[in-house]
Amino acid sequence: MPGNETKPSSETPTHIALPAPTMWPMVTAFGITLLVTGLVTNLAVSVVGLVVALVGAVGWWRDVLPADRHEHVPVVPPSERAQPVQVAAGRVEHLKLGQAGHRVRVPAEIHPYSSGLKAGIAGGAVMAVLALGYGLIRHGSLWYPINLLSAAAVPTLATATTEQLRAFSSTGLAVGIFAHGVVSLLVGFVYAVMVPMFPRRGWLWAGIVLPLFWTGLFYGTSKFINPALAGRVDWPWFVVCQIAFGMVTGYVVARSERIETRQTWPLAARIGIESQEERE
Amino acid sequence: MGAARRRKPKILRREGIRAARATFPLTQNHVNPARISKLKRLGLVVAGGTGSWAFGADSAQVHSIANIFKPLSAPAEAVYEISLLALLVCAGIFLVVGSLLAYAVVKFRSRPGDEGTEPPQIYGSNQLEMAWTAIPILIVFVLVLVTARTTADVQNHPLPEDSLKVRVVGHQWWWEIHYPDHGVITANELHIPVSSRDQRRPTALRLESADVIHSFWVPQLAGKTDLIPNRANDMWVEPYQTGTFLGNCAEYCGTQHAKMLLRVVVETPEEFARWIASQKAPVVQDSSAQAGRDLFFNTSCVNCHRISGTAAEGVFGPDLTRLMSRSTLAAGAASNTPENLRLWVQNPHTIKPGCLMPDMQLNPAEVEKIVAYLLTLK
Amino acid sequence: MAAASSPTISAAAEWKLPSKRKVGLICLLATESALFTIFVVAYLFYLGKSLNGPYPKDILSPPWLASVALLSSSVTVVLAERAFLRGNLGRFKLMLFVTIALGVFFLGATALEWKRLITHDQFTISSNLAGSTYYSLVGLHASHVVIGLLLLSLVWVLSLANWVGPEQHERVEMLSWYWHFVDAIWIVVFTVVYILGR
Amino acid sequence: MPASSLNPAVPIPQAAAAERPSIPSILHEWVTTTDHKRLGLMYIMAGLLFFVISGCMAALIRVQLAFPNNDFLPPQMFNRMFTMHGTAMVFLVGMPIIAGLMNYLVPLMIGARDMAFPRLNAFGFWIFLFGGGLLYFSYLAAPGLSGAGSAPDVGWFAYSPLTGKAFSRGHSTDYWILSIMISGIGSIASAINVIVTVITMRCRGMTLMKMPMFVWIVLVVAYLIVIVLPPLTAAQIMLLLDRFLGAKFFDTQAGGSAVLWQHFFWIFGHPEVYVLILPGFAVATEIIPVFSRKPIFGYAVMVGASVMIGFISLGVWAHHMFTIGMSAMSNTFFATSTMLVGIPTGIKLFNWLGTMWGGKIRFKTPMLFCVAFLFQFLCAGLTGIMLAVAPFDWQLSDSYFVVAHFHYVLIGGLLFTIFGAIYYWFPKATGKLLSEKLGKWHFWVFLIGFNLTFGPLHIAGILGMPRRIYTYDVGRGWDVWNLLASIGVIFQAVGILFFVGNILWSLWKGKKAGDDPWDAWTLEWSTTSPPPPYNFEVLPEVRSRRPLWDLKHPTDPDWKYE
Ligand code: HEA
Ligand code: HEA
Ligand code: HEC
Ligand code: CUA
Ligand SMILES: [Cu+2]
Repeated sequence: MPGNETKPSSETPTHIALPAPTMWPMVTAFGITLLVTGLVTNLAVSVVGLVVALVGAVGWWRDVLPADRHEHVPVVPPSERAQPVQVAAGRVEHLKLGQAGHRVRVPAEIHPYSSGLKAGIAGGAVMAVLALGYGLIRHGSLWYPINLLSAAAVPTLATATTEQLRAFSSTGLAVGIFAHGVVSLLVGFVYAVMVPMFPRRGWLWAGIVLPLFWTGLFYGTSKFINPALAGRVDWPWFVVCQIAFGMVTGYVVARSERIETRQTWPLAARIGIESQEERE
Repeated sequence: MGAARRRKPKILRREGIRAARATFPLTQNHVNPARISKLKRLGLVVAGGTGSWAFGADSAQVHSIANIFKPLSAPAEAVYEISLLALLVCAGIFLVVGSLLAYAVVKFRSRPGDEGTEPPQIYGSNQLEMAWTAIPILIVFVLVLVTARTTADVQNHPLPEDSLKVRVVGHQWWWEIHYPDHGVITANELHIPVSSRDQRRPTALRLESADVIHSFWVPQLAGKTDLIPNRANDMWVEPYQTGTFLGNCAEYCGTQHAKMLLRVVVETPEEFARWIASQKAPVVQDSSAQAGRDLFFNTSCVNCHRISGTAAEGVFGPDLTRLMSRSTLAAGAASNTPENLRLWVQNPHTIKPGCLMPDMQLNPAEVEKIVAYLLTLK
Repeated sequence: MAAASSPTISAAAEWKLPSKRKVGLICLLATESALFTIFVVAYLFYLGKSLNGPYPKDILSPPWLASVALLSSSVTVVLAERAFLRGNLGRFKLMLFVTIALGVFFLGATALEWKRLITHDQFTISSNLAGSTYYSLVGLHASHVVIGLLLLSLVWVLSLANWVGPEQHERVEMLSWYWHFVDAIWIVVFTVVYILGR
Repeated sequence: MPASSLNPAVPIPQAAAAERPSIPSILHEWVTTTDHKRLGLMYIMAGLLFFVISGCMAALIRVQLAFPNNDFLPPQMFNRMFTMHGTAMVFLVGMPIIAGLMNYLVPLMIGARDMAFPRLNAFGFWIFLFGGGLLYFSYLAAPGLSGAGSAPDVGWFAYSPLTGKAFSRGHSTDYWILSIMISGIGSIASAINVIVTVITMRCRGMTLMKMPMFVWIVLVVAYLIVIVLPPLTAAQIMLLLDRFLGAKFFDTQAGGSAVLWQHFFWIFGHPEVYVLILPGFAVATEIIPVFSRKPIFGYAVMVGASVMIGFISLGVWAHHMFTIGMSAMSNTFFATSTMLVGIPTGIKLFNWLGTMWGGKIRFKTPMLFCVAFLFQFLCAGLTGIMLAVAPFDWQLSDSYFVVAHFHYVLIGGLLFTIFGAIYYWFPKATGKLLSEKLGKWHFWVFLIGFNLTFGPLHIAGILGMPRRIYTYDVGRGWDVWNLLASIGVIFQAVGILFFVGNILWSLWKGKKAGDDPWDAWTLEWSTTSPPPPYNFEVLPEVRSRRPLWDLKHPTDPDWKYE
């Protein structure tokens, strides 16, 4: 398509109507300023201000009543007009499927977001079961791990004794379910979007590397995030739970059917991709 | 005495953390020994790392560097922990995002020969955008949990019934301090007892204001809380080291906001009891200063100042009953020496320009007399 | 000129955008609503917090008649606008006049109420928190009534001189929107001041 | 009137070369103009003027604080200094420069001839200017014409009851109220104008999702102004009633609440800071793609994030009030909502990163400022998150850490992008390029100065230094940091001198810009530099977000992919 097509000059008007210059808005503004200045100086100033503002307002009205006043500005001669936009001489590079970096920048296929949520639920459930099992076996209490998790947000639990942690706490349960649920869902979601970005061995990333990574992060900060947990945590168990979570979540995500992203659809509504020529 | 908590000597950083994790006393996190050299770690201590680094302080020691990362009191410590977390998280984000930015800037700069070609036009990637929405949400979620805990922990902290109660009233530009249970009124210098491992001795502060908004801030003891007219606020401190802690009014309150300083003297329980007793003891009339005394009571000083047991009942200015027991004058504007006192009575505005005590226009002889009298207010 | 673009979309395609005046007025009303919200919040916040009398419950009584007058003026302004649209200028002038009269009646009632409160009940803006919030909120509303009345009268006078033609329809419509807004605000103010506030 | 002198956007003597109209006639033309381009330039010039004035005040503040126990400024004068500095920087520098950019660019970018209400636009400018004048007039006349005169000294957020008659006698506080109130009217007027212009005057084909990002963000800004300025005005009216008619709104003796003012002020004040930063984002979102040679990454998400910021920021105001003793619940609520703002903001930051990623970045001066902006804003946002953690804020609030935080956003964020914007659009407005060499000097010297000033102040805050103190004692560990900060100001001032010098020099001898010096893609680059009064002879028509890209690359047009 010829990009630099110019409208025929006959279409260009010789004059263009623009709002006429006027001083009344300025006069009105000045009047209002004087009006309020009078409050802090002398009432006479206010009186003058009122008069000026009224004069300005009337003038302004007369500018717009019955219809806005216009001024016809002549159009500059063609020589002084903008140059037509030129077609660029250079070339535009394209990303090809399979090219380095392509996958991250323009994924061809992704897992549906819903699979992430499902995976989060599944992984979260497995992790919860493991953690509860740990609580039962080691402490003879289902509530212990829940309370320990909630101690991140509940001050009474954070300073509770181990005995108290074993007992049922309704706040503990509510906060625990909420926190565990939110985090599991979010992580599941992140998995769904990120796993396809890893070149290969998704399971390794999802099941081992990432869980170990965040366990490391938590290890470094647990004292501040959740001192109660930090003081009692059984790290091997903790790691096992995380890996179980990662494996399950990763698996559920990977199992889901991939969908083609809109990025690869040439005329799709939102996102374009350069590899279309190649596909065509 | 044994009550003044002696800090363990410095432990190396990593050991410190490990030791902390092993022995972290959950029920009394105010005696957490893991606090060693956090500061060094953060590389913040460049200006004067002296002051409170001396362990085994005594009440005379002045903790003049009010570093919030060196808390010496329970609420400040709770705040410190979450602060450190926030700092670490933010530093982490900064490192990651900052390096990505730096990488992009270096890697993708245009090079000679690039003219004329345009890079591949990428319009976005839902996936990446989702990832960098979800991950920050996760981080924020964690911060929110911890914030909820610490906020509730500090604000709704149950204090023992018998903890010391103090009422602090902010004035333009000084602090009025009441010990309602002891009937003591003083100003600008708050005396409180120190807590120890086996005995909590927190102090509950009730904060009010007589005029505009002020804020009570002694960084090493607790975060700040405002003193608001027509509204009472509560806060508490529980220091575990003795010494004098410096603080400031932290809400702009007019001309001399800068010189509305605050000193908190943390003492052993014995010292504190002695101090309270001395404040309560009846005022001794020192006859040597009779002339000054008469002058004081015949000048309008009495309209603004109170001296307990006398006709001076003014409440507009600080209580002067035990003026000489304080180490500074006019909320830390000057140290409390006879010369400064003389200067002050002569014309307060040379020391604290704009303060609300008027220049009384006294002649030097009168000043001399009044100061002689004031010097007897021990 | 060149920017005249890439391939034309289709010369026939409709390209219609909303009217400037309407969007502008909606923005203005949004701003005004925000302004009123704050005064209403202050009113509610200070309900029952006055340290001394006179208290609203002893001295305020709902101005039913004035409220009915103001609300019915919303109807008359619609009638006026319809008449204008149909070109029935006589009726337009009449209904406009009725609207103005109703507005003036409302203002008069407010003025009398204020007079009674000030002279009889010693209830002024500085007597207590109730006074401050009451006069500021009702006064803010009244000032909007005044502005509305000024504009309505302007149109009325111009129409008497037959200077208002059909091309002004949108302006007239905007004015009636504004007047409706003033009425709607009154419903809020009335509820807050005379119903919740007592 | 000869055509050549009608040509707008000529704040330059040279432009009038042809006929040399007399000075009064030029003046008359500028004063009576309703042209959005001239008004935009006048806004920006007025803003820069106020910037230099209040920047010099900041320099005086820093001189006073360079050493402990310094007595360069007496306390009251110092207090007036920071009040006027803060107030002017926010209301008379930030706001008008933003209004100027919006005015100048919006019609050009959406292919329109003017703003929707040109006269209202002029009114907005003049009332802002007079309002600003009124604020400074207080130096001469505050206690009433007969008195000695002095400016307000209540801080830029003017907490009651310090502003009540009992504690602030004379009229200085009234000057603060009145001048801010009337310039606020101007801001509302120009915001309404922007909204109406964007909604009703887009050129053919420009649907909302095809507008340049700048226009989108500016739309959010205008909406925020319309919603949040009235609360300030309302609170100021109440304060005026208190001060003049003895009303009791903020009179704590009569049962009034000191906290209510804080709520009202920050309901305005917090969104206000986003009003200030969002145009910075808008500028960055135009400049970064052009100099990376790629379209903006994730347009739709960027739009969504801007709108989210506009919404969330309405619900976070009480993070300025963590120390007033709210309940733990409220504190947690506001901490949470505040941190949530970080998320859409993060999205923006990452999308800029995504835009640069894989591009071919050209480091011209506008881009340099934007890159520095990215780093500094990252820093500033993260210190914001620290402040949002309520307990941390109990320590940091009202300390120099806060001062450092907000200068990092306001200077590192807003001012840097404003500089970027000026370097980027100056050629459009004047037809002359700014000198790259002087521009780089300006950039580097200012960058060093800025970080030298405000980096150390974080540490002063951590060491317990409260803000708004006119002096401090030795031995508190603050001396070094303050001295460094004060030294930094020298660099900043030199940087600004380079900037001013650059403008003057380039107006006089700058290279000709041509229509499209940056090889950019939005409509303003398709007309002449400076544009004619009517912007476009024929109103353009677009099919994509980058109409000029489509023209330049007919084989790879955007509209195929969007
Ligand atoms: C342009 C102005 C601007 C901007 C944009 C901001 C942005 C932010 N501000 Fe700031 N602020 C001010 C100007 C501004 N501020 C001013 C002027 C004051 C002082 C007023 C006064 O008292 O005088 C102030 C004060 C202030 C306070 C009160 C301090 C006090 O006085 O006690 C707080 C507290 O929460 C705060 C928080 C924030 C936060 C959370 C953001 C956020 O919007 C920042 C968001 C950005 C990021 C977080 C970085 C990028 C994001 C990522 C890289 C994603 C990953 C991040 C996470 C997961 C967290 N600000
Ligand atoms: C857009 C907003 C903005 C900007 C750009 C700035 C810019 C600067 N600010 Fe400001 N500042 C605020 C907004 C801003 N500030 C606000 C809102 C407050 C809070 C007020 C309050 O507490 O109420 C504040 C408060 C504030 C304080 C705290 C005062 C206190 O609490 O006691 C300080 C102290 O260092 C400071 C310093 C500076 C400095 C050094 C600059 C520099 O960047 C300025 C650089 C500019 C120049 C130096 C001028 C140009 C130079 C020349 C023309 C050359 C000639 C000049 C010389 C030779 C000196 N500012
Ligand atoms: C109008 C009231 C007023 C009068 C009269 C007055 N003072 Fe004061 N005085 C004050 C105030 C207010 C302060 C606190 C100033 C500050 O710290 O900002 C003060 C502080 C002081 C202090 C320092 C107290 C401290 O705790 O540090 C002394 C000593 C003092 N006054 C002595 C006097 C003497 C002696 C007289 C009479 C000659 C006098 N005052 C008269 C109001 C007054
Ligand atoms: Cu008291 Cu500041
Ligand atoms: Cu804020």
